[in-house]
Amino acid sequence: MLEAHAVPSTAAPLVQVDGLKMHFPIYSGVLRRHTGDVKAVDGVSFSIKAGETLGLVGESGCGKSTVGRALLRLYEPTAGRVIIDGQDVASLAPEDLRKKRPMMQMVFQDPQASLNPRMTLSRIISEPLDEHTDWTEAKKQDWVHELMDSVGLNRRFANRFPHEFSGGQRQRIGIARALALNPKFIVCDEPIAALDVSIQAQVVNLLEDMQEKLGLTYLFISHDLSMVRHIADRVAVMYLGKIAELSPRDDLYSRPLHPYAEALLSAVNEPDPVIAAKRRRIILKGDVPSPANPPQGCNFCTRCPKVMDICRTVKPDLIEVEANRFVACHLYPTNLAAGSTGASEATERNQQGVTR
Amino acid sequence: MADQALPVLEVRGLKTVFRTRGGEIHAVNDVSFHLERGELLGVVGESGSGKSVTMMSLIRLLPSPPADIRGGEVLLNGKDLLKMDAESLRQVRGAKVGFVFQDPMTSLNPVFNIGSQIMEPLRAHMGMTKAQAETRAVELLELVGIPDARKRLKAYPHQFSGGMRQRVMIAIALACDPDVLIADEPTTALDVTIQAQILELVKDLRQKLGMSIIWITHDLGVIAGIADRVMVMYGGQVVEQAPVRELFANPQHPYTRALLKTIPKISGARDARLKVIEGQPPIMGGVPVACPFRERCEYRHAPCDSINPARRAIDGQPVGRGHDVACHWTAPATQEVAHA
Amino acid sequence: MTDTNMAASRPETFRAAVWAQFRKHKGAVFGLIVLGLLILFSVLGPLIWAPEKLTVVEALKSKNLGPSLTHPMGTDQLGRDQMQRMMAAGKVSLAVGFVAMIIAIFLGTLIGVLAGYFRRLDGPLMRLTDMFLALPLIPLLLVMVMLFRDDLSRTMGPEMGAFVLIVFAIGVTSWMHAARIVRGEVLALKEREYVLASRSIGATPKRVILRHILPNVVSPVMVAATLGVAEAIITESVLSFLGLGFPPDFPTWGRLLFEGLEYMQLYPERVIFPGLAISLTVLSVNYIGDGLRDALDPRIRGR
Amino acid sequence: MLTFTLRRLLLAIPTLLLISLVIFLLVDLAPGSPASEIPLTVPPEVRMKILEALGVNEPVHIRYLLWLKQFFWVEPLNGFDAIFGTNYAEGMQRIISYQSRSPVFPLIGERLPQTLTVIGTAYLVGVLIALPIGIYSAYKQYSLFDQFGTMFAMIGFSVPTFFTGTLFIIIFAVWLGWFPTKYDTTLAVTDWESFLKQLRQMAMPVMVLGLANAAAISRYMRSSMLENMSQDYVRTARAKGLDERTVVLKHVLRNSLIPVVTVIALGIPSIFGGAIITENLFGVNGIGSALIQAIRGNDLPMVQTLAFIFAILIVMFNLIADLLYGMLDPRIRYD
Amino acid sequence: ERGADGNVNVLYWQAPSILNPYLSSGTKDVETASLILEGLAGFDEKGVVFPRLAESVPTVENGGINAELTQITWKLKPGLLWSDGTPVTSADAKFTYEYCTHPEGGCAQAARYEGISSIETPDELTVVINFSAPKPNPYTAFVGGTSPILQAAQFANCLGAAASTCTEQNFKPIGTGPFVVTDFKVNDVVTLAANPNYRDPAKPAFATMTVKGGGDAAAAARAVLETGEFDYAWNTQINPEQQMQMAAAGKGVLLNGFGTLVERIEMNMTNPSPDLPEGERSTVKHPHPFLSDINVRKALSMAIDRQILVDIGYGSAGRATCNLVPAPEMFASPNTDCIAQDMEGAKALLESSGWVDADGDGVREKDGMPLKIVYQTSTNPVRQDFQAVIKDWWTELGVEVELKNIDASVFFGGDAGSPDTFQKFYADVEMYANNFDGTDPEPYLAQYKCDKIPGPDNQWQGENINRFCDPTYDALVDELSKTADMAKRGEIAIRLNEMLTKDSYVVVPLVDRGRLSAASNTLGGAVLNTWDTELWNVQDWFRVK
Ligand SMILES: Nc1ncnc2c1ncn2[C@@H]1O[C@H](COP(=O)(O)OP(=O)(O)OP(=O)(O)O)[C@@H](O)[C@H]1O
Ligand SMILES: Nc1ncnc2c1ncn2[C@@H]1O[C@H](COP(=O)(O)OP(=O)(O)OP(=O)(O)O)[C@@H](O)[C@H]1O
Ligand SMILES: [Mg+2]
Ligand SMILES: [Mg+2]
Repeated sequence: MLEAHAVPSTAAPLVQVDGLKMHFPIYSGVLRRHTGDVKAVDGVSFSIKAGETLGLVGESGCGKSTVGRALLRLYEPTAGRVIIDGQDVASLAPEDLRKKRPMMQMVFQDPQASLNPRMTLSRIISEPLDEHTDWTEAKKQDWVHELMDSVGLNRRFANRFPHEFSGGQRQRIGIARALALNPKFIVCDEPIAALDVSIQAQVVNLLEDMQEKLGLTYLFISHDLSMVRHIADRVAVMYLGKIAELSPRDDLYSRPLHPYAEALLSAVNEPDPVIAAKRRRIILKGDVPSPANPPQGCNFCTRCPKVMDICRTVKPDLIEVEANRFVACHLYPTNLAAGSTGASEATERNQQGVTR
Repeated sequence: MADQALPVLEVRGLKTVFRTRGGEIHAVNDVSFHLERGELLGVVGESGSGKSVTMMSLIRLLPSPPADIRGGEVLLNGKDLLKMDAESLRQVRGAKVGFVFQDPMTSLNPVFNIGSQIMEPLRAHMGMTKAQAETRAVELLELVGIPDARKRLKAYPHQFSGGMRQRVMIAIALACDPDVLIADEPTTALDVTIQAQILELVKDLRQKLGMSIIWITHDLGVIAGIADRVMVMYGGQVVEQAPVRELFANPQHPYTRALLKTIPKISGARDARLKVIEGQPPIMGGVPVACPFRERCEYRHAPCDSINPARRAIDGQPVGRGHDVACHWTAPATQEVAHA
Repeated sequence: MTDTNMAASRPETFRAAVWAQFRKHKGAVFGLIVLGLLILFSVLGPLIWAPEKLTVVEALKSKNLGPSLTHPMGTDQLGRDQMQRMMAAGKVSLAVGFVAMIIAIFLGTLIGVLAGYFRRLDGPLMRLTDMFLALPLIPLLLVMVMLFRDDLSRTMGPEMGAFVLIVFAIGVTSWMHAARIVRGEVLALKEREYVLASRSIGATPKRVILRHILPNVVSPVMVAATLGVAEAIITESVLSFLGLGFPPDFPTWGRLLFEGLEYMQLYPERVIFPGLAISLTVLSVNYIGDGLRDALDPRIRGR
Repeated sequence: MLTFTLRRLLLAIPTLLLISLVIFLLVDLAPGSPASEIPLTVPPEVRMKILEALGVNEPVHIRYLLWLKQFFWVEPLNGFDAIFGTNYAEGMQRIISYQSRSPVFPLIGERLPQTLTVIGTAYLVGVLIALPIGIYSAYKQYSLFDQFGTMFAMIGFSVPTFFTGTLFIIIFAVWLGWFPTKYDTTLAVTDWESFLKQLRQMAMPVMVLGLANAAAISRYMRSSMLENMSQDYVRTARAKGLDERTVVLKHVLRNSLIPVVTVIALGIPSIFGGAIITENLFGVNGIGSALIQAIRGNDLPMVQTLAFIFAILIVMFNLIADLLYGMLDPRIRYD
Repeated sequence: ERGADGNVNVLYWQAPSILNPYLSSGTKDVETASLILEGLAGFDEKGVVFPRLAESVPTVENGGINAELTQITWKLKPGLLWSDGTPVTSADAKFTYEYCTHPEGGCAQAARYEGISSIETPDELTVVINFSAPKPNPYTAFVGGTSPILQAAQFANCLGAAASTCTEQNFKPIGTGPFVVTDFKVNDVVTLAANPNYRDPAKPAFATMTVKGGGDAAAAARAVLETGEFDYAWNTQINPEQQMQMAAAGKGVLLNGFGTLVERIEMNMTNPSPDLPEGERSTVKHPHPFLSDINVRKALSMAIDRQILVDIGYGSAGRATCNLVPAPEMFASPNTDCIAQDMEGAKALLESSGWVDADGDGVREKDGMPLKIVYQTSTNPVRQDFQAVIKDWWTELGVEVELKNIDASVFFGGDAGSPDTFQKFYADVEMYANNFDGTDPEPYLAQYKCDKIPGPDNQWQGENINRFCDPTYDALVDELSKTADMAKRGEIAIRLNEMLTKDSYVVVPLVDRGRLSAASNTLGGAVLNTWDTELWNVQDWFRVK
């Protein structure tokens, strides 16, 4: 049986990320000297409590997937700590890491690409079992069937190949695979981006059900802001390798603080012609700069509608400007944040009570 | 030019079938619609409902085999595109009908520079010299908001971001001032902020050029923002068609209604749980003899299993002109779908 | 999310499914039949077709005959029955072709996968590949023959020894092409999400390779294999020609073709039969490869 | 691009040194000695003397180092002298062929022209036949033409050149009398008539090799075309209203040629390497036949030098193929 | 008239690689060089010595050779010119001797100058050769294509180790022959033009000559007989069927002539077993387990039908023989008792000497030693056919045969490191052909002396391939070397020949192989000569109109 993890009510966070950096080196020159880096993730810190869902949003290429992958040490992080359930995953020895893997899993963006086209459903789902258990074939099959039941896949499909399923079903396979080892923490890397609207809801509902049933903790990466609003408790907005704003969901959606978050939210299409006609979008000019060569000051200064001189020279830090709301922007003077720690803790607890 | 009162494009009873090893797939079944001059017609429907196939059938872009257009008429300014010979059709493509495809990453030829790809239709249809075409290409790029256009002509697609490539695609489609622009999910692959740029651009262009546009998407949010009229497709058929506000305010078809409910809102109250449409899309293995949506329909009743419903008007106007729906079930008069 | 209109869980096994798809491929079936016939001809043929052993003098009386009922493929300059020689030759040529191909493909895949998957090995292994490409083939073969022929023929008998040596020599000198193709493919596959997914589960490189990489390089490998059979059969004939091949009384199709060349003008059947046999083998292997590639791909099989 | 090239060239040096060592040892280790050319009538003492005079008896490492020096220093210096009329290389021992007792490099130089014209033309012809076949086969996939194309390619793969060559000789030289069977390497093309003569004597070897080359390349072309034919940009091109010819011969072809061109480039060293059997059969006497003659006669310096030059060419053309890929495909950048 | 007949096209499919016969002894090189370089005398098609540069052939009778047989005096024709117009003198001959006997030169024809103690040149036209011991056959130095006279002026700087640096000289020697080189492409083509200073102003009839190389014997024959592209093709050794077919084309004829080349099977008198430690295989330490029994050797010979071999392999270019020395007539034994095959006799012989098939496996054995033979030869279609046929006969006889063929460059390569050379003889029997240079078999027969057995101590360089060793044979050879009387020499040679063949069967001759060359119908004057180079009379060739 799938087991629910006890969700500790007073919590040291399950996942604690500190100053995570992931730089992909660029080599050039005759001698392949290391001449630069793609700063895909450049100093990101956040934490996720057990049973919580943190939404991670941002434009394509801003480093969301990289964060997710570095968290699970699919990439070797350049710097920073990733403490998951008390152990620093970023520095674990290979064998320990392998042992750690069952508790942290991933659901991938493209359900088609993340399933080996030559493996049957049951082999795909039992792959983690092959790796981490020495169960008999029959026991594995039982477990696979149970997993299939719980993600809503008919048991009779066990011997089919991925291409024989619809997108939503494929994503269910992916989720079943992630659940196979009873993980506590799942990184969902745009699990719905490749799906049809009518299917997206199914998958999101499934993820929510599973979370409820098993007490899972999610990092939910997406660029669909309305879906993130639906599923996440807190949301981090990323821009070019850095977190621009990290706020509780409702606060963010009702009153985004960072100019980028604001623009992002304004760009969302509300499926209602009446509202759509009234709304004014903030249209950002230009393209995202290359992460290999980010602007000198604030990463967003090249496109920011509210840009100031200071933005072009000084990188703003991510600071708590309101209770529980962290923003990296010069618009919000640092002193506002001073001494607000106590208050934030209070609201945080309060909020947990509300959402769960 | 034809009579201003006539629609630019009139499609009647279009049928497209794919012959595959596993049998025939009836991807488009008896689809009829029209496009008024200067209008933007939104087409929505889930993946596989036949949106792309319908539009590509119009100018016979589907590879044949396997595709086979079994019947219907496609009147562009009164001339039937389905009966044209290859050469006249070629002269319509790109000149009278511009096409923008879904995936900007793969729709441009990676080995030719942007300039030559924009200039191609200009030279093929308008007989422009190289210099003329170049001038026009620069204009077009500026029109779609690409700064420093002259320099960018020499750039290759891979040097452009997705949003810029999609603008290039739009520039190509607009090159010969077509009467109709068909955009097949042009923003689906793009980021929200870039998507916003493109949508803004299209609104702009419509104002400037007064173009007739068909805009395919499965994002109802996009439709709500830009369309004049909406056509909902399901299982290779048009299931509902109405002016945009009417559709959102008063959806008639159970599929439309369900679709509107599945989408989480960015504002307003947050639902505890998303509505879903259970079940699978239909397998379009033959000429439909029953309602394609019946398996998933919450209002399913006897006739649904034996009769494929015809489109019927619900606001007294002729079918196709006002609000019509293809369903045996009649929605209660009260507005059920609430919006904030 | 139930699914009522889909058929019940498939009863057929993997093998049955592959076979069912394979059967749909007309070319492949044709190839299989032809190859089957060639194998039957070579393996069972001698059991059915055994013209009586003549003395040299008697045999020489019937030398250089054209095809007839008693000698369906004629006789050679020593009066030996061509059909019998073709059968014996077929056994050797087919075995050489397939075994050498398997060795080459094995080496090529191994090196390609290692180079593609492990970054650190890439440079050295690719240089090794370059080196093998650049080595002069004939001296290499001469050296191999010199070093190993005697030991092999002592331990395995002259014929088996020669067989092992030749097959090995051909295999070792023709894996480079496959290695390059496989490496390229692996480099692309490595970035696929399902490989990442497997790594996120904690799978060891060995498992990832066996489970996810190898099955997906099947199709390019199949193409290389097809060409490999043809190449091996022909290389063998060149080796025999250089005196590095089998003992001279050990016919192979390549050798028969080469020997027949002298008589081409007088007795064209002397080259037509072996030539035809080689071409048919290559053609049928090619089609079988096509069919197998389709059949092994579940996406195509499902259609 | 430049740094990429430089980097690869730098990397090539150790590779080539290693290859040179392996080739040298391999050739040296191979059984057989230059004495096999000496008839049995020559008594053993004389044989030993001859071999001694050839320097065969020096220890192998000494010969290797000497050969390296000769290859990389003496011979280039000689080339320099030949061009600028200087005499820096005077008195230095060059790489001497055992068979002809003369420096190896001029011998190779003497053979290059016919190899390049005949094998080069054959390669060109092969490519020129293969491309249209490949293109049309792919355009009409599964058509009769395509099936025949496959058959043609398979037969091209499976029939050795010693067979096609002899067949052609019998048909075109013996029966029809159109072409000479022996290539005249002394023929100088000066006027129309000698040009025709050159064409006639090239016809058969070019056909034999051209067919063999065409078989392989047409397969590559076909599969590359097929792959690109279903790409989205092809649909875009059609939607623009371009005619079918432009769509296929411009858009699809240009993309499909990228991998094929690199395959073709990788095959170019084989032009310099010659074609052993064909050259021998038609008396073209280019590099290929030089190699086989040298192997037969155990002319070690010749074999070693030829094999090494060939290795250099392979490494070079590997690089060229990579660069070409980058030049043809704007998506690839080397920096 | 010189140069009247235009160009003549000659095909040497094994192409010449150098035109100095002192640096290469390959037939192709020696023969092409003979177009340019000449000796004092040559051999005609009957093996008779005739003068070239010399005025006449010196003999004991005419006083040219002294009675002790230690000195021969040659007189040059007066007024001879090199092709560059300078006079030919006796100094050139002396220089040539010095050139070839230089210790560092590695001269390929050193054997031709063996036994010479000094050469004197009393005047410009006289060459006196002194031998250190009586020389019954003094026609070695400067006689025949293998030892022509070089121009001292041209080769002055090419002595010893410098020989290899003289590329220009080696490729374009100045000579007295009918032609001069205009261009030489190594291993490919030699173009020549008539020598303007040739001693006979009317010769050669051809103004130019092309000697082309490349391909194989069949292609060469085809180019002369079927397509008519060439006038003459050297060594067109093709199978009898092809001979007939090509000759039928009617464009030319095959010329053949018999010399001393004999295809033979050599029996290994020592044990080649791979079970012996390296260094002891095929050495005199271990006698052969069954081939040392003469009855076995004899039976093996009796089981062979030599005429059939001729028919399948050589046709008109071969004849069955029982002799190692088949010619010249004077030295040839009349023995023909091996010609008729006698299978039954062979079987009976084995039966009677105890070799019986006791266990019924078809292989005879004695004392547990089965008759299992490894039979090796070089790779060549005719030899492979021979192997197949002989294997059949021997199998019928009750002998198991394993065939092995080895690339010629390895087999004849003499590489001490290779196990596959014919000298190492790591097989029970082997087949190849050999002959001797010129007309005198003495050195040839001397090869079978005990001290010429190859082995690890002489780097396997001996010539006594079958390790035959018989003191009476050695003594007889020594006697031959001292005998000057021609009739007596013939007798001894025949005796020696028989000791090796019909008395002991250590050498089993099979076929006396002729030379086979092809000449076009339009080429006149070509006469095949097996004692000297084939191009010996090229100055007399002409175009048939
Ligand atoms: N292996 C890699 N080597 C070099 N650069 C990389 C690598 N992986 C990612 N990057 C770069 O890092 C940046 C962030 O990539 P990432 O995939 O994390 O973005 P993302 O936010 O997930 O985008 P998307 O929404 O498209 O998935 C991009 O610029 C990308 O090009
Ligand atoms: N080449 C083809 N061969 C066979 N069937 C096809 C082919 N192309 C499309 N179809 C079928 O036609 C139907 C309609 O496809 P179409 O591409 O029009 O859907 P769509 O509404 O555009 O979906 P999406 O939103 O995913 O683009 C689908 O069921 C599809 O399977
Ligand atoms: Mg991502
Ligand atoms: Mg579509």
